[in-house]
Amino acid sequence: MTHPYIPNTEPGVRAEMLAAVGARSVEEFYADIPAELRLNRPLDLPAPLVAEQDLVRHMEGLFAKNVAGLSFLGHGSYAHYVPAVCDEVNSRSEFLTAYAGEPYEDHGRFQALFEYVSMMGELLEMDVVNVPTYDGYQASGTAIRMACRYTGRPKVLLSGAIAAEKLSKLRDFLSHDIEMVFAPVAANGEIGEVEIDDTFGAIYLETPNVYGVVETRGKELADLAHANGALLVVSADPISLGVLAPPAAYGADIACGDIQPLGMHPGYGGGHAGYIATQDHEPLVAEFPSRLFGIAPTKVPGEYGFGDVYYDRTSFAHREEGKEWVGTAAALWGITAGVYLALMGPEGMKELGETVLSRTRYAMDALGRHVTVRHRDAVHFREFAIEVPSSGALLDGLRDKGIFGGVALDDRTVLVCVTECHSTDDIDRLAAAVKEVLGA
Amino acid sequence: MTHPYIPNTEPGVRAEMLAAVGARSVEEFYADIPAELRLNRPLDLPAPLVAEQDLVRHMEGLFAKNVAGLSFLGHGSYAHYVPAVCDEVNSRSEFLTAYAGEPYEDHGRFQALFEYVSMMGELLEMDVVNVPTYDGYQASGTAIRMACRYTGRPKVLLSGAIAAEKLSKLRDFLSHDIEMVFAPVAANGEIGEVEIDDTFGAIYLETPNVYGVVETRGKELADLAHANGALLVVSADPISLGVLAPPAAYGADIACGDIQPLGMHPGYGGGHAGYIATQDHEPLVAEFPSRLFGIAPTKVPGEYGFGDVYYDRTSFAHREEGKEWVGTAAALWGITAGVYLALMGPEGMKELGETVLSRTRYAMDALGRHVTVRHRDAVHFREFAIEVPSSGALLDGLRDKGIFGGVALDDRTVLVCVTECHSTDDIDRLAAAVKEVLGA
Amino acid sequence: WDEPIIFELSRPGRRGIAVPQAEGPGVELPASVRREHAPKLPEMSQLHVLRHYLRLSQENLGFDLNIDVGQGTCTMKYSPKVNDLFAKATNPLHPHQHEDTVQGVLEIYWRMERMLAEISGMSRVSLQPGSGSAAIYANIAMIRAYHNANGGEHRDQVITTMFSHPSNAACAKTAGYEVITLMPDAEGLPDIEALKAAIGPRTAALMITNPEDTGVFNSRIKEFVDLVHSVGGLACYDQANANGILGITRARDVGFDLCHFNLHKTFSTPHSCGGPAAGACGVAPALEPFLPEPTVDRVEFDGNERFVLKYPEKSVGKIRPFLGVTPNVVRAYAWIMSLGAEGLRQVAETAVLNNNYLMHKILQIPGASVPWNSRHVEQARYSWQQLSEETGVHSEEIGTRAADFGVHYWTSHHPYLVPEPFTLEPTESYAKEDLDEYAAILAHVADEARRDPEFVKGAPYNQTIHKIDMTSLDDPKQWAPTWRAYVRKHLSGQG
Amino acid sequence: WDEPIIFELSRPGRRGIAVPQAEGPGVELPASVRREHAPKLPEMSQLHVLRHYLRLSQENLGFDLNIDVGQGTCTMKYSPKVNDLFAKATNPLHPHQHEDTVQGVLEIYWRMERMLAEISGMSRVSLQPGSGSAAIYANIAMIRAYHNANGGEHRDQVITTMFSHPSNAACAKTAGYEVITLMPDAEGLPDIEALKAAIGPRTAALMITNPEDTGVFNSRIKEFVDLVHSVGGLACYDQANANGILGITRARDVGFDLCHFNLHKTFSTPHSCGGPAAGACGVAPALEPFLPEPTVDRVEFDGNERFVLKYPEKSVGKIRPFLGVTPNVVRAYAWIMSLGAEGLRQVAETAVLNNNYLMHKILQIPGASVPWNSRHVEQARYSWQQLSEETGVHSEEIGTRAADFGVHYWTSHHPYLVPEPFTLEPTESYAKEDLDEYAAILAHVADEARRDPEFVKGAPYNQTIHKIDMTSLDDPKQWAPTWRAYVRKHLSGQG
Repeated sequence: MTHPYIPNTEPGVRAEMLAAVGARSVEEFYADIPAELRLNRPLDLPAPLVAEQDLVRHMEGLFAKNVAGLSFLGHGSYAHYVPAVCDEVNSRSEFLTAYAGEPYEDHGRFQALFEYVSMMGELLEMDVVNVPTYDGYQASGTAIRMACRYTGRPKVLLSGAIAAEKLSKLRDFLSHDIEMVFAPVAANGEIGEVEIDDTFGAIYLETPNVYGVVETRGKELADLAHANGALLVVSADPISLGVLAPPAAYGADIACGDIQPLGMHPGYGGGHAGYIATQDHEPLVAEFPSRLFGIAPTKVPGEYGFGDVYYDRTSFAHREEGKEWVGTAAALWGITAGVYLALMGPEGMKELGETVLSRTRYAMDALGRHVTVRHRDAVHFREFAIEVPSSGALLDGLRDKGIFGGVALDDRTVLVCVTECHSTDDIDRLAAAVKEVLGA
Repeated sequence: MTHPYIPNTEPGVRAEMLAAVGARSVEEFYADIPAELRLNRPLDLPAPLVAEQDLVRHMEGLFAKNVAGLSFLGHGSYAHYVPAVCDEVNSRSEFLTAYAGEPYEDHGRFQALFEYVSMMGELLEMDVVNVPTYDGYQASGTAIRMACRYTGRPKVLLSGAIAAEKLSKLRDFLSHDIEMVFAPVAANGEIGEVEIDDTFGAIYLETPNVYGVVETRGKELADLAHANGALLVVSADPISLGVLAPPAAYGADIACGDIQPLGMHPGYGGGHAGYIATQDHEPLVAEFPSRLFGIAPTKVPGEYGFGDVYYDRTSFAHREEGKEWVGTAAALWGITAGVYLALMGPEGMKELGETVLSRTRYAMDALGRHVTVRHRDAVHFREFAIEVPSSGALLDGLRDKGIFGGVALDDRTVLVCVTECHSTDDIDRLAAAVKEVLGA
Repeated sequence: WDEPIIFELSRPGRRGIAVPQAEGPGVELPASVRREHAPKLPEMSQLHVLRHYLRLSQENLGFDLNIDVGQGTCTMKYSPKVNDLFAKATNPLHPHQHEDTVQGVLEIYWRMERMLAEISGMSRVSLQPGSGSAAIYANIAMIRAYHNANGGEHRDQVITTMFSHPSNAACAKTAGYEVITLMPDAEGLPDIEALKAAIGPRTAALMITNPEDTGVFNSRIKEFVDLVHSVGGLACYDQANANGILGITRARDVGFDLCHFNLHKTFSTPHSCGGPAAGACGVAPALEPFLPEPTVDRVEFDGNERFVLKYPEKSVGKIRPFLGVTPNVVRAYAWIMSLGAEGLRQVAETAVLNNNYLMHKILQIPGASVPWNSRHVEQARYSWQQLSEETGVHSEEIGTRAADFGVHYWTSHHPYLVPEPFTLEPTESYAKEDLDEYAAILAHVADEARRDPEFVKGAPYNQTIHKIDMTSLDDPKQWAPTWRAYVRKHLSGQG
Repeated sequence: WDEPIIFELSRPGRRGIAVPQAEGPGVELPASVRREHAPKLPEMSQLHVLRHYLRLSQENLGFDLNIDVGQGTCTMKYSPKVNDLFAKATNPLHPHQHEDTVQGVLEIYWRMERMLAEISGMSRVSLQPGSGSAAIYANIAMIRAYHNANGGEHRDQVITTMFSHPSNAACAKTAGYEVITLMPDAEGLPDIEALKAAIGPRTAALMITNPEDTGVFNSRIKEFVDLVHSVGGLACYDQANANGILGITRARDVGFDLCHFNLHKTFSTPHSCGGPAAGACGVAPALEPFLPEPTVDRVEFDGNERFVLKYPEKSVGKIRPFLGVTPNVVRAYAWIMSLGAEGLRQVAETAVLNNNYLMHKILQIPGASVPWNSRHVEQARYSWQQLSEETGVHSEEIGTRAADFGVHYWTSHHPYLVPEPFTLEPTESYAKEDLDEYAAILAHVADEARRDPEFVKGAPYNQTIHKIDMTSLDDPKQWAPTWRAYVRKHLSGQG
């Protein structure tokens, strides 16, 4: 049978094509591959499931081994509500299966991405936003590199309140040529004492930070950085920016972060995309490795076209002479985040922020009756840490009740995440279960 | 807040529009509705779930009250495998939300439906196929009416092997002016002795019939009908026609049935659409109430356009002077069935038929070890009946094991349905469970 | 795209999908039932099937893509995407599943019935019919059953009006009734004098729409109902045009005995290129025994609620398989739940505001008019009579030319009592900007018609295809309702 | 469609979706973190957001819609729709879920690793990288870690080739390496003499693609690998162009120490307008300790298998969050499972047949040529040099004009070593008819270029927009990378 995915395996057409080319067999086209490099046996792979239905059954069998629960998991991946229209748009064949057409036949992709960066620009109050990079980890790494390149100083002071996994990435990505210095975490959960001098290229801050604490000293740190000729790089969660001040408002030079909360499902870690933003300052713009899309006139007055801004920066144009590298990153999630922001509008983002703030506080109060909530007086957005006798025992006990209670930061600390998807009933259920597990 | 579905509730735009029209309030537009007809209170409806996420949660709560199982249910709705491409195409906004545009801006809909009827024509070996009517029930009722109108004889002989629910529809739809006479069911499960005279307008046969039995005497009945100046109307399941002869091959004048098996999910009864087909015989074509789409030239040579064939037949054109009525029926399922047939092709339909025949026989053998299988020597396609001490007790017992074992035709008869979606393992599981329940 | 007919894309040996192997024993079919010739279906790879249909989809103008106010009487409104997810959740449910395993979907049916009962004022509602027309037929079946059960077998006439949907007349005829159609009076409303003349002992029912497809609310509707009641007939309300009066006035409060809604119009389920749709029949208590079977009832059971299927004793029987078009019932339920009482009233008021605003703009176009100059609720039937007389361009041609600008309209059902008609229904889904754009396009085309009538008559210009020669479609020798017929009649000589 | 920028569709007060209410206590934010000015996001109803993006989608030419052989080096192939359903099934899974609750997805990772190990001959495979370029970076990170662990800290040079993807050079540079690029020799293959000159004690690794983006298989590849090994360097295989050699030859069998695949190329996951994609890094045993963390391992446990996360001790750390782009790993797994060993070989052979057939057709077009006249495997880089010299029309302009016929190509990465280049890669997904049509379109445009070069230079003619003036995009005073920048620089004077 001709495989449904490979039309030209049908013997008739195969013979016709070989004849047209004047070849006797496909083997002729492989003549450049020396015999000693050939695999002279079939690959040892499982028997194929050619019938779509058999494949579906196999995959459903695998998926049946996953288990769902009432989840309070966050720590880098967030189950915010995804509007149906977001999935509708990113499932469209036209977007899902396109790649790198020119600005004519792919006008829609260019416009949708231009609109995404433009909406992010409004949210961030910054004029330059990249076509998404892979994820927030990469965005932070690149933003720090940009700051170091811009200042010519390979040294950065980082907040100590960063997720361990992200730190693992940053160390790999930066440490071979950038010195990383860490600030302590203060008792209130915010960044602690910070000292820099004129060898530092950047201060790097996250807000909300790994403990869900909203950093309040952004302005002070911006001033400190600028006083020393360094830049302030802030990783801010865009979902919080309907209520929280954007980094630009307190003087950050580069904003970065992950847009997964803006309309992407967790997807076991598949929903990430990174943003990087600056003001429209040419020397800083020159340090972006990602593509930037800009609006441009066409030969018909009033018509909008789009194209690459300052393409010369990129490795596509100049290989190792470009800034870092650019490849296939996460454009579809950029388009999706644009849909999300357009649906929400300013009011939606504000209300969402208020709801998350409120439910987070509700959860801190509810759990605070049974366990110690850390940094209780700080402003928390979405996450907070609780102290327990044993993280593993608590989480195992909750899982037995169908609750994924949080992420263990260490043996005695659990990070709990609350979004607009958690009703107060859900939170009460968690609190009751925590009480029960700890009381037993 | 402005409701996301109603943009012009925003007060500013509302005022602007009222001003443009010169009205003081919307109330003015309702001046024709007398006060005594007014509902002077808000409707008493549940509090709305305006936030999409709240609605999703509410609906998920309701759906969680449904229960799934290994299902051998058929009897008018069939869980054949639905290729992913079928759902992809019928989920496209362009098709899902279109209605009744003209053949220019809706060229795609016209062509897709023309292709559907054309593929059905090949499957049925008939030249005229309708744009789908509601369902197989309606198709049968209308096909019988067409035959009676064509012959001028309001009397039909029907096979006795028809599903009770379908019969309920046919009685309502026909009996006020068409005499319905029933043929007995023979011991082998096929239609029994048939006698008609020249007062009959039609013989109506189903294959496979309600017992899953394939009728083998089609040619004989066609000859009998024609000898008496009547038509043979055959309701045939199109999914069987890769292996079974189409009604036209044995002389049927009108074929009809339900296309739900061709790519539509059961959807709790939501996947139905009816087909009616004849040869290209003008007086019979004149009796179709449904729309017929035909191919037509445009002013550019070689270009295909589409339009309504013989529109004058319809109630759209002539109200009660048209044939029965035509309304919004099930066009999207016609398009979907077209996708299905194009994916399957002749070989796919043949293999599918062979697989269903084979697995049905396997199931009859497997269950036949524990219960009596009725009409065991007849050719069965997809369904067969078993005799049990108590239908209800068996089905309840199976349901406790997570198996939906079949449909009770009466207190001692259960109809079991097997499609290509049931592996032999599934069938073995059913047989073992039947043995266990009956043995207990 | 210049997309060929699918058969032209076929090449023997290709496959779009593979099928599981037989696994069980081989079955030898007797010759009498064995298919002899393989059906000449297309043979294509999966990508090529998909690409073909995606291209066809792009050659289609769905509601989601355009300003679809020209599909008057059809209540084209936004069908929320989230509701499609709920519809899909019904996919695996089999209609013969035991009640215990489908309590969720039965609860939706029950709740939906209660909500529509409140909206209509009726006591019970059947959600079984597959469309508005099927609901009309179901209502007529109930009317017949009611009269038969109450000694009214002799009642053999159904009265309807010219601006009610043709299915009111056609379904009544199919059910065996003589149909009497009331023509509009000088005001454009059904002639009440004609009704007085028509009613009598043979009257089974009045089937009437209000507002009719003209969009004018008949303020004497209660008189119509009372007159029919006075001779023992039933009054049946076609509520296809209910979108402008939700929460404002109710069928039962006017005295109607039966009514129907189109869930795909007023309650937002998608039109799906012409179905699947869904209809709902509401009835007053006297008609309850005749409802289609089964109904979904709620019972208390050990203090718990449970939803069960019941078979009314005098039921007219089945109208369609199983309970109804469940995916659409689910969508419509979700839609009402997302709006509530206040939301539905906003729907009605905004639809009416949008219509009156659009009417104001359309009537500023020279050559356009609206007959009888009445007040309009949610839609309006207009006329290009003046423009047509001036230019010779017909309404249909203007609509086709409008398609070049990404919108269109339809002329409504024959016969054209309103000369050179077009019917616009701008539902609550549209923004003011949409209405402004739509009116501007029609104004532009009307202007073109004045400046260059032949140009407009030659339209379309930027559609997939050009003007179609429809003559062959009514000629039995030439018509080709399938590709095989086309090949036989038009291509075989060439081959 | 003439679709405005989304901000132009905004009207204050409108909303696309509603958000749940706070429910909990109100939270007063300190002034230092409170947002002062609401972001100027668009305000639109849900239908209008949807319509906008649907129209934009129709203004985009996805693989599913066109004959996408012009996107050479990118291996545009059919991404089966059924696999999208599997991808969606991962939506609700949270990456921090306990292992016990995600055994299904972990099993897919493990099985997928085993299959890619068999396909490449490597011992282990990491599926963490988010793309091919990220996989290249991950490989370089492992190379660095390997050398550091083995006393090779002084190795600071990476050698690559001109026709390898730019990311090989760029990632090596980012990782701190000096980059040496081998230029093609007279045959168009990387110059082995240049390699001999380049290698030495400073050599960390060779990063090489084969076949390179020209589609020519380097038959001396083993010599390259051996040479690098001879100086203690590692050999790293960029297998972005693996589609034509699946099951024919394997990375490890040639001696490579590392390799990577692009799941969105060879293994069919959709390209998504430029990601999310997915990359896979395969390594020989010596590199295993350095794999990105965590790996997915299989353990036997009470006779049952169980899949667990392990953290290699010398791991380079994280390359991207969590385990990888799971939806795409799942899609690629399903794709391989639908084909098996025989199917993968058919993929390779058919891709190569398609390419050679298309090359045969393209080379019949006067003015088109393929440099070095070598044998080609799965793709070919062509040149319009002759046509361009005759007509003055550049390759890019021919590609843009081809877009008017619903197809296009790209010219590949700078710099254009092959003059007036275009790169065609007709994967196994295409039918002969597609290739015939594609070649016919290019032949037509080439003919147009001869007859009327200015016409071709003026293209496009039937796209959404007309020829763009790109000059402003490189001018800091004029460029507008966001709407707010555009408004500030270009519109504020007008307002």
